[in-house]
Amino acid sequence: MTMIEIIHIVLPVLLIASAIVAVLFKDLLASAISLAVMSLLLSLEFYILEAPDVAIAEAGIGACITTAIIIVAIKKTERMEVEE
Amino acid sequence: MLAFIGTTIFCFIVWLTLTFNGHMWGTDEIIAGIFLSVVGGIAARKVFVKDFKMANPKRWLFFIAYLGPFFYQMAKANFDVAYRVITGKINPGIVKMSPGLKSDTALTFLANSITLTPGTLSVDTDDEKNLYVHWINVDEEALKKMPRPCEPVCSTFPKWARRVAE
Amino acid sequence: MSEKTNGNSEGLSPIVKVISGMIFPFIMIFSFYVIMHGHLTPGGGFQGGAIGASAIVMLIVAFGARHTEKRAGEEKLSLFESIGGTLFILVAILGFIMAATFMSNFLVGSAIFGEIPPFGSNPGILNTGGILPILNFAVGMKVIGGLSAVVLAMALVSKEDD
Amino acid sequence: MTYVEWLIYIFLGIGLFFNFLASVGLMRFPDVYTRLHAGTKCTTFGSIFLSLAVIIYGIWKYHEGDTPLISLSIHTFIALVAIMLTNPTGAHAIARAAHRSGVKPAMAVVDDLEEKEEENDDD
Amino acid sequence: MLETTGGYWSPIVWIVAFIVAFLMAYIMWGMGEKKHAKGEQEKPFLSGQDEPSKEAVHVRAGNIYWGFTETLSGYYDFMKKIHTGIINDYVLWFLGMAAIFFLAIVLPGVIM
Amino acid sequence: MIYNIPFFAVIILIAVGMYAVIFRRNLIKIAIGITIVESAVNLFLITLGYREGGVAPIYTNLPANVVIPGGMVLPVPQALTLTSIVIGVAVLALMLSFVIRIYQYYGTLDSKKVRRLKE
Amino acid sequence: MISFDFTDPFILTFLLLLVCMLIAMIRVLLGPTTPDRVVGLDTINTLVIAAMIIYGAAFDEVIYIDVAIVYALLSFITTLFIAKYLEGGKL
Amino acid sequence: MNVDWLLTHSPALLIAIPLLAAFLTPVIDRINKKARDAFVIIVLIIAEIIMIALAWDVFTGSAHIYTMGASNPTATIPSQAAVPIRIVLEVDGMGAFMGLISTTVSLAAGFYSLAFVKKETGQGRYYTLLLLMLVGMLGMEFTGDIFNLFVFLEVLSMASAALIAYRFYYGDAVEGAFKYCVVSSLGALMVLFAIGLLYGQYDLLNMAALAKVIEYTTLDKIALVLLIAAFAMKCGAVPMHMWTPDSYTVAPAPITAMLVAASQASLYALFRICFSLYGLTLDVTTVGIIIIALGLLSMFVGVTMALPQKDIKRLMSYHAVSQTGYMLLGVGVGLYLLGKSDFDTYGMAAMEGGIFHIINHALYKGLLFLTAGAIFYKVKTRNLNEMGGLAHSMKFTTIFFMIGALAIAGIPPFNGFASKLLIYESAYHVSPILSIIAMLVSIITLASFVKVFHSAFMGPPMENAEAGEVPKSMIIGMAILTVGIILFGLFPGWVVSNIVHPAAQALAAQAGYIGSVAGGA
Repeated sequence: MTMIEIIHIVLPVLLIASAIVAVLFKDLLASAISLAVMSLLLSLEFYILEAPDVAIAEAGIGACITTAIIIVAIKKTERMEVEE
Repeated sequence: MLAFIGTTIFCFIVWLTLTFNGHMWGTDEIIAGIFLSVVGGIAARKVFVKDFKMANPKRWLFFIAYLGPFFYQMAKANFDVAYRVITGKINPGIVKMSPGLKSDTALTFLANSITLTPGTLSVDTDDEKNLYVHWINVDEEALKKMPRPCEPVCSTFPKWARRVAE
Repeated sequence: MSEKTNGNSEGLSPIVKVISGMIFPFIMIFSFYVIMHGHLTPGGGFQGGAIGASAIVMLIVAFGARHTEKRAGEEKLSLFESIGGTLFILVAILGFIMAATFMSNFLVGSAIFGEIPPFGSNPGILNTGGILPILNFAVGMKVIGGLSAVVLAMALVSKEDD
Repeated sequence: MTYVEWLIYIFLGIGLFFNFLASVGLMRFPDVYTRLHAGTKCTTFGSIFLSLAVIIYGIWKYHEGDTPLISLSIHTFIALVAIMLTNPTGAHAIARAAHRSGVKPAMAVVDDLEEKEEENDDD
Repeated sequence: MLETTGGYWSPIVWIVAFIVAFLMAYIMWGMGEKKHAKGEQEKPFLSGQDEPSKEAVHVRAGNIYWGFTETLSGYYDFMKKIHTGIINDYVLWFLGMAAIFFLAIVLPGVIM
Repeated sequence: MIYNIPFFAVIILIAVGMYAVIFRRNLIKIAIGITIVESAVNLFLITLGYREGGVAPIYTNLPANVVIPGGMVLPVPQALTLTSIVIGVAVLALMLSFVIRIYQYYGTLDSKKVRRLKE
Repeated sequence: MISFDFTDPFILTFLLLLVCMLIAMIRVLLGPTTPDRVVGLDTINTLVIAAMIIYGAAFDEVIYIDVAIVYALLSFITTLFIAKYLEGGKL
Repeated sequence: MNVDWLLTHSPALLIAIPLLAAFLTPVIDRINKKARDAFVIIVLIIAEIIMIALAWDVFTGSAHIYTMGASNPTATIPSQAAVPIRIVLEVDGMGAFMGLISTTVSLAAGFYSLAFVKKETGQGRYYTLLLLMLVGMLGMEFTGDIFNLFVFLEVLSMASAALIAYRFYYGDAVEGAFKYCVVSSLGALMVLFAIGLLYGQYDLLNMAALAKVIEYTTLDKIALVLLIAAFAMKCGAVPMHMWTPDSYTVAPAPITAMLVAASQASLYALFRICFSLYGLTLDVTTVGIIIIALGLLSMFVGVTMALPQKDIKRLMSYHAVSQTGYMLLGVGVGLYLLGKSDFDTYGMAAMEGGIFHIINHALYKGLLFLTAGAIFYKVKTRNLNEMGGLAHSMKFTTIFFMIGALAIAGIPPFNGFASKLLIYESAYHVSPILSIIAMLVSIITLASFVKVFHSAFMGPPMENAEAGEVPKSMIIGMAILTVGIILFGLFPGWVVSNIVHPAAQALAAQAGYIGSVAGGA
């Protein structure tokens, strides 16, 4: 098993972990941060899968616009997920 | 207008840096660069240029000269943090300082330098251009005086900041 | 953890404002670089447009939405977007007026973007690609306008109860 | 040219060490502000060294005749400048926001900012 | 003229038939009593009560087919339970149907 | 085998996103779930195009006389993914602006309470 | 003979940076307050930028560095948005 | 610039002109509002004219192929292009048929909108999105490329969602739009996933090229499941129909009429996937039974849920679900029999019935939604309990409503009867129960429209209603659809043999589809 293969294993694991965390958080802001981490790692995954085009797009969208609009939406509504 | 020209020139320099690939630039790159720099200049002139102090080349020379002590301080800072990470010895606090700078640019310069150097992190500013600094290892001496001394936190940075950006 | 109300001024601290102003033209030029070199390096109209829109989004957060709106209102950005879209379709339609089909690359061999590059590894010649750079440019305009207008519009919606 | 390689290895090692230190510091420190110390300074410093390694590598390759690789150095340098501009600013923004949202520095011996904020509240 | 599997359908013929029927009805109507005595039929006699106003007599939409829905109340209660109006349920239905299609289409091939 | 790991990641990510859409009642969480599903589909498309040892499909990048073991990575799925990312961000923006409006009228983000339209 | 293979140290660095990311991610998960998580996000950002630069160098791909520049410029904006949210006040 | 040239380029023009107009509308909107209205109407009329010319050419001649960016617009794939990833537009009988529906409904909705949204703000955006909806529908119907199908599906969904929420000051409008948006984006993601599965196996995206090599492996079956589920949901088949009444109810009336056509574009995609992409390779019996079952469920549940509704548009929305069931039933019977010897005798008739019902439904359901909008325009409520006596003041609307209601109930001289007759007769051969349920549904449909007619138009006049008829442009919009209904009702034989039969033929003959795109299968 070469080092590249280890990378190909570790990165998806991190990706899944951040996605699960993003879903499970009750605090939507923390959820948005987790989503930003996920998109960051996804971009890195695209990057090592030889798709720099898509990595740039995911960087521009995931790192900035997605998080920005989610946070704007949270700011205009409410931060905590309330379930009775 | 002057702001526009300054921004355009900055944009053009960035463009040339980005497109350099070991050969001389082709005419097409230059033409596209000029065109897009003009567009960038129009878009950014109001936010990029606040005053024309930075047009003075002397300031740029000072800036380059500043990099030396800055890197020295930065290396020191990192070994300091390394020491604290490993030993866990901290004595933090937020202190107020009055570096006596006048412009926002100089303050920014100082604040970013402070953040990157020994044991300090700029937290806030106020209208009188005072800096609030989070200090990871507060000096007992400094606590006694009320207008806190600048020296232990930011050594000679305010001087440099004044030279470079004010 | 209580939200304090003393941060009611628009935008962020002066330090952030200065740095934002400093890197704004930088991001813009980088976005133009990504757009114009879309046919040579990774990137293209959409990626560059997203970066450029991010620059405007940065201004929104650093200087405040209302302050940004005075400079570049939502109307202006939407107009920008429309012009980009129109340019795209016009170039595509010119395809079957100048040449055979819709979206055909009628600029190949001409003076504008018409150079035919050598095969193999080359550093990238900007003056190639036919209508692709123009289409990239149009898409870039559209995306810059569209995405920043979206964020600006969302930022300007006021929460009714405050 | 082996000493160039050794230089690159050393730079990579230093960069890695500091980046690793940043992660450890993130775990060990007690509150946001001290974590920011680790998370900002060390990663910036580490990234500088990693980038320097790549820049040296690019220049070396350029010197050896692989001409386009000079832009590897240039682009890395641009990325480095971007990191150096944005990282401390981001740290400052977070620190300020944290303080304003009510996170108190742990084990603080002095907090001038809080006094100022209390004054503001009295107004 | 529309040919179907079992025959044909021609709206023209149907319309002609309709017009003929209408004409016949019109003729019959014309053959009836031409005039009626005014004043005799204006007030219906409702056991001495006043005639209710038209607004009161008009059956509102909610009341039409009350009997029908009442008869099928079991079915309608079930339907109301299904139509929750919650977005999560909509997606759940979608996935559930996808699962059923999966069972119907993919599984036989896998088992064989 | 190693290069099939992204496919498993795709399946798990879709499951996670679907979980968020089905069982989370907060509307913003639903939007986040859809974003996760979309990311998973993007990853799926990119993984389809990946060839072991390939290089990025960029014209100027192709060496003239060097044989690359994997050849170029397939460019078409990357183009598809780009389109899908564009669409994804548009959908997310649209959805979140609806969420803001819904909050203004209903005062809640709970999907169980946002059901004026039912039956 | 074959000179020392340069690919390997770069890839090794990349791998170790991933480990650092893993540690930083634990802070994102645990972080008692939101600023803590943001610090974690910021650290991961910088690490990812470094990783991208290293990977670009490992495969001699100039074009990959562009992605790193994009991140270096744009990750900052996310931080600013979260900071703005925490500070309160109008957007 | 002669007619041939125009006809050759018309598939691309039909997408390009509304798209260009959509981008130009905000620009013209800043200059002059009246000019914008005129511009939109002219574009819609041009699209309609080109569409009729193209459809005529397709029905009388052969399918049109348009390859974008090629040196020759009609270049077919294997001969001229090495890699079949070009953007190919392919207009066969079915596509032209659906295109006719889309353009006609859009034209009516465009006229209707002139008066309907006059008082709203942001009209420039409204017309932009309306044109984008048209682009999305036409794109879905013309594209020969499975990925572009997804792209246009998303364009259509997003434009529709934004338009449903157009009157955002009603809270429930935004709610409906949100539900629509979530459901349709998930469906579209499943479509994309299926496209990925297909592409991963065959490295192809062109539908004809895919159809040639498809083998119906397990992965293909999974892709089929995802595609059927997603498109069945998008066309509103029970039990995935819940979003339909929610979003149809709250959308502005012309948009609801457009949404009907949009659902049918999804229905078209479903049929296209089943017939042209998978064709005879797929297990026609199983899939046919699934589609027939969906159709029956949709018919029955839709109509029974419609009966007790008090909201006029919600009632009509449930009818839309129920009518979609007829189309699914008709085409499902055709699919069930595809490849069997019975197909020629009555499978084809069933498909003709189902396809004929698509256009009929678009016309009369569009008309009914427009009349509901007219009522809302005057009365400002959708609640049937608060209406009454509108026939006194709204003569035209009443007549239009009566025609629409009689047509949807399948009362003889109108077009609904003709298509239902075809479905009844051919479904009877498969199982008599199908026909019986279909007739029962038809009766309940009539009953529920009697209810609407009684409570909205009959009875004493309302006190709080504004007196008088709706503005002229709204009447024009409704009249366009009414004329269509009456013509289709009077000449069903001509319509079936000249329009519907080529469409059904194009759908059923997979080899012809492959041949037209790939140049000889």
